[in-house]
Amino acid sequence: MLYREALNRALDEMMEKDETVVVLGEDVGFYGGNYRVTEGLYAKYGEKRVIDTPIAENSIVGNAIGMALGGLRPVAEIMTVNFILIAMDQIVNQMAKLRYMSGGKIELPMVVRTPQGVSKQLAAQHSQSLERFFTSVPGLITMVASDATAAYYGLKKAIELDDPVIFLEHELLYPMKMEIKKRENFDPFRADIVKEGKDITVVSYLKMLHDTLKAVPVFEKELNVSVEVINLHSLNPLDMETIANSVKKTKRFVVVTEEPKTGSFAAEVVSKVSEELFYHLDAPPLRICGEDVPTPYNRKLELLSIPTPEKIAQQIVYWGREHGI
Amino acid sequence: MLYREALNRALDEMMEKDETVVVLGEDVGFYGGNYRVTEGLYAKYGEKRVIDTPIAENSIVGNAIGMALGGLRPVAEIMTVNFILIAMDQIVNQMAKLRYMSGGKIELPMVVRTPQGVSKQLAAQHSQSLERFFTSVPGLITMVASDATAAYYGLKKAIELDDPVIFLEHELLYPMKMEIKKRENFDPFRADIVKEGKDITVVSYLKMLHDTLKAVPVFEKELNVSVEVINLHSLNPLDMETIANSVKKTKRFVVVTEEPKTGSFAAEVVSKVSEELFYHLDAPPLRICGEDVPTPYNRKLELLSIPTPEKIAQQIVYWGREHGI
Amino acid sequence: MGKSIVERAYYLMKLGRVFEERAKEEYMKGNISGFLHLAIGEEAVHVGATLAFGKGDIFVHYREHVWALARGISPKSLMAELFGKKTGVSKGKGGSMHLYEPLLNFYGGNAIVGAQIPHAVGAAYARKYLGHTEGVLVAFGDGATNAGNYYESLNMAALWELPVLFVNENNLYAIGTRIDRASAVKELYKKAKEFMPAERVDGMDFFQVYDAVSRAKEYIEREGKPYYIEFLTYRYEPHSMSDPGDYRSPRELKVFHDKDPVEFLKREGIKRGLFDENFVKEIDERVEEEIEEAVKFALESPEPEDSELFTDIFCEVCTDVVP
Amino acid sequence: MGKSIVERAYYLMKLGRVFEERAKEEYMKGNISGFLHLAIGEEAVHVGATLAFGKGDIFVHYREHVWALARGISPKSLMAELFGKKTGVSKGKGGSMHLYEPLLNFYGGNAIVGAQIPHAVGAAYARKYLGHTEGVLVAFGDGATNAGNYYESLNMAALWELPVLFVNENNLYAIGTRIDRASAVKELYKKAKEFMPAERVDGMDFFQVYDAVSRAKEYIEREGKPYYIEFLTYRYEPHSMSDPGDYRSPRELKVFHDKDPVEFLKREGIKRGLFDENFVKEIDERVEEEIEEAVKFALESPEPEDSELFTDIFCEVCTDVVP
Ligand SMILES: Cc1ncc(C[n+]2csc(CCOP(=O)(O)OP(=O)(O)O)c2C)c(N)n1
Ligand SMILES: Cc1ncc(C[n+]2csc(CCOP(=O)(O)OP(=O)(O)O)c2C)c(N)n1
Ligand SMILES: [Mg+2]
Ligand SMILES: [Mg+2]
Repeated sequence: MLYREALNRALDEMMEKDETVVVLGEDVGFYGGNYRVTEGLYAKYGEKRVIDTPIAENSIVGNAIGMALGGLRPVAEIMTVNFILIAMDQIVNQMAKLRYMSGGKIELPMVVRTPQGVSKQLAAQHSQSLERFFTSVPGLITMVASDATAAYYGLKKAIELDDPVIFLEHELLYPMKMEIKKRENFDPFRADIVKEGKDITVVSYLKMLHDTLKAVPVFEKELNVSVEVINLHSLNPLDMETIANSVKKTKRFVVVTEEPKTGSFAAEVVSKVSEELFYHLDAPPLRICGEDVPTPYNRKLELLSIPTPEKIAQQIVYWGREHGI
Repeated sequence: MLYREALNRALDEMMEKDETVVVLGEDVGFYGGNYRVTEGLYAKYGEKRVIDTPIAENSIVGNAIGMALGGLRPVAEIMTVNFILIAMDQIVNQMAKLRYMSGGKIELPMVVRTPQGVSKQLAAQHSQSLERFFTSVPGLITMVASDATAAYYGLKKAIELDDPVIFLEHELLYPMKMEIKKRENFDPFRADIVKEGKDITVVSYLKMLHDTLKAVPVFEKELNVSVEVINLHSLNPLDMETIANSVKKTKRFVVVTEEPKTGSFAAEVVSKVSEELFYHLDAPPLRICGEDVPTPYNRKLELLSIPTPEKIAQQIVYWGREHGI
Repeated sequence: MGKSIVERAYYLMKLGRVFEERAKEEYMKGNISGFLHLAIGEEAVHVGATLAFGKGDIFVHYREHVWALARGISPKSLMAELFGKKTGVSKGKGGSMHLYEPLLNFYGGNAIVGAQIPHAVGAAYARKYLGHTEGVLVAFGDGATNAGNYYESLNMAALWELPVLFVNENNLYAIGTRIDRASAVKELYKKAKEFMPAERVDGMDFFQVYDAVSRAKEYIEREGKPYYIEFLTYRYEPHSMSDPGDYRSPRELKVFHDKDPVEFLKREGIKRGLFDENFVKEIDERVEEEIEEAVKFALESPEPEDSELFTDIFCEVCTDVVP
Repeated sequence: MGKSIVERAYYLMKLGRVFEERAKEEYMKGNISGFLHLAIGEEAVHVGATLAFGKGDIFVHYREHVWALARGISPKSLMAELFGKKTGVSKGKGGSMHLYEPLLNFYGGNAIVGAQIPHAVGAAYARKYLGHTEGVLVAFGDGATNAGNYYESLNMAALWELPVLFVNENNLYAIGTRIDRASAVKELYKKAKEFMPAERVDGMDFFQVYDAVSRAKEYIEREGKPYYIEFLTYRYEPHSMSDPGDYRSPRELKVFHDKDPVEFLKREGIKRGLFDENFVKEIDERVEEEIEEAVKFALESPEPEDSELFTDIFCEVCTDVVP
């Protein structure tokens, strides 16, 4: 099965089970979704539950808020994260704050799904990772789906929650073949240790998790170390317990994300680790992130702008050597 | 003179000198500006140069981009930072990226000015600090004006630059009495050491700088230390040199900002310090920030949600004791 | 229109008027803070529309006290909210601009111009989908009609055939900017009329407001389609307590003061024999008492506990996991 | 309309057509990547409007190759841009959706639907303020007419009396969604007509496009006010290279293919005696050669240096201070 099919299955099962679950977004219905995540749902559930919208992202999120107020559990698709910038008022000022401002009277069971990341030569306005814009907003839950298992169970969980969730996918994962592993007790708020190790803790998610895993054997060998890799399903709340336990063991911390480094979500993780685990660290924490540039169209430059398995390995080796690992 | 008058003087002098400088925004003209920053300019320069706009923030920034393309140096006022969330597409996807995407052919000499911060009981949708949304965007310069001197020289510099600048002010500073100190060579990209000291480095800006300075004597006495206080005029680019020199001396680092802690701009500063100055630090870095909550209306809760001079002192003392300072 | 409706309208309009006059005083005394947007002068729209609209969802913006009172939120819990007290309708966390009462289908205030409009469209979608028959009312100012979210919502409500009543409160100003300096089209209802039936109505006259909204409600619920009314109205007070309000001429103020909606309803009610001087006196006294009690209640109510800072961010499940 | 204009139009439309067909081939070969939005079928609008509009600023969206060629960007630097080469019009950093040439007053592509519209309004403001007499043209799709920034701009252009020509390229689809499933008002020009004169014109017929834009240009520059034209047109290709395009019926495709704007202009040009078969043959050959050369140029051009990753972010002053 493909990653995108895992998402599709999650939507399908939730819609099957609960008729208050509806999907809305640009081209999600008749067309089947720009990345085909909603394929088949329109035929199965009809246009009242799989709603094609005009190009109006702020209103799409605003509509979803209204739908949630009116008794539904909407799942809004923003075609790509790049367009969510138009919807920031509804996300930050409305969706995240209504429960609080109402003293708890308002509940918003809703999900905004969107894919992000650098795909292939889509240029600066279509190649962004924006998790930092959501993880820094009190009142929002930000989940990520790094593989088919997290996609399937995570999205179902997001729809079941009574709080607003930003659910981030990655454009390059959609066509990847993966299996949904059976995990009925999947808890998105617990990070997974996908590989155990004792010398370095590496945290990642989405496409960078895959690239990190490709890099692992290379730098494990070069540095003669064993690395522990942690896969996040939720960025906020963040499972610091799992991270802390690992760092206490390994004494060294690396976080790999695709976003530009300055002001990144990675900065938050590094800050938490530095504040809370200072005395456990044997080396400075390391962020491996995208460069602080708009994403260029040219393929060579594009690849220079983000981490790749080779660069991840290189940077960890360089850092390891510098700090006597 | 008042802080807001320093901003007004900067605008006035730039408009006087260069007729391509224009001001636009909601109520900036005939009404004189919601916080009276543009007072008097409409009468002096007329409605073609002090342009009242409809309530349409995304388009206001979009217009300013077009004006810059068309040969002007626009200064757009967004009434408060809370409304800038509506303009995020024009800021992040357009203003920050056009130069790059055009291979350098497009130049955008423009400024977006806006006040931010928690004022007094304006509630969650009107009490935000959003520097993290700008400082994390490659292609944007983010300046802050923490006093009348930085307001006056900084705004003039921002208008003179050929790059797009986000210029952040603070709502509570507007009515404060301050002097413009004579500093013809004011360089916003160099931080100021406003107080020298040898035991702790504290970085801050905007209103929190003032609150930090109020807290300094208290915790200096309690901990029996001398503290070095650094005032930032630019958040991105960030003057790491001044910070690093100070931390190398003091070995201890604190940053004080009003934004919610998780995902804050403060996280970026702490990350940089942890990465680059790891071996110099004698204690974990400390972020003193707002709580991770939407800002409540009730005054008591509101004050609990952000740092105050008392809390700054308390937290530093607590941290200092914990880490044997 | 029944006699009892007009009586109720007079009571509510008077209640709104006195509530806000008192809120203003309490603001000066420092018992209320933040932004306080008074709707004095606009009561006929807020009360008339609410009464005519029945029970369907209502979405409004920050100038919302009279809407809230008309919908049934008590003066006590409203005043307590303005005082930031625990007993306030939003537990003191929202303040004047953020009043909500889902039990009364009141989805109240929004401090971002126009942001409530897509909420109303979404709610109408949900209600229709779930088989409810009531429409949804959304109110917004003249200033909001220049904003993108407004326009997007007109289109969506029309496209999806949703029973939304768009209530445009045209009080001629958006803070200090008059409509002719913000909107290229001065007759605002014309900016909606390609999407739905749209008309302009005198918003100072309760009877006209009530009639127009009754007809519109009937239309949206029968046709399952949106409708648009632009009400010409006026706010006597400045935009908020921090606005000097000096951009309007004494002459303009006088023209609208002569049409004072509360005085107008009183005069007309008596003239048409719908109620008499005694009734008015009784109501006026009752209202004074109620407001007095509301202030007393607000004053005596406790502040929220410190721990409230961290509640109401997430539901229980998520509160457990968020540190 | 002069003979030379029609000759030039035929050349440019053919150039655009062949350029894009070739770009499609090069995409399949892997020489071009990312999003490639072809305007095949829409050439009469892009070329007709550009030629009629003269020298004023042009703002368009991501479906922009033919606009760029018509405005004078060379096929070489355009093809090189699609190949991501250093010699490309944006140094290989922008790609198909981001072509700019300020020297030609071409402020080209935008990959965010509608985002270029406020830019055009701002540019018109600046030009008028600085005393220029030329208007500004902004083009956008049918899909963009449902977005807030579009509406805000109509209002601002009308309010501030700016010489902006709004060119709505209604090709009936926004990716896979047909206009009647996205816009409650199907005759799109009606959504603009409260703000400015607005009309609908056949966008497959070069002569009509040229006439309409000539008149509109004359109007906006004389009156200093905006004007709106909705062109009915059609894209023969799917939305972009990744779109299967299977949502349109063969019958619909046939109707529009029968109106092919390049073929139409060829036929009509000959029929009206504006040029002859020989001219057509000559042009067709010249175009083939030019495109061949453009591809060769693009292929042989160097990639940008690695260091280009970090240039063009800030001007010199700021580059110095940014680490
Ligand atoms: C998006 C946004 N921009 C700006 C503001 C600041 N602001 C608050 S009220 C207001 C004027 C609104 O006028 P109108 O819609 O006519 O409503 P009225 O206040 O007259 O009831 C403005 C500009 C805001 N709250 N939200
Ligand atoms: C704000 C935004 N939302 C969504 C998209 C994705 N998208 C790209 S093109 C397009 C359709 C635009 O249709 P239209 O305006 O009719 O232009 P056309 O492609 O037909 O020329 C969409 C939805 C986008 N680029 N920007
Ligand atoms: Mg108004
Ligand atoms: Mg289209």
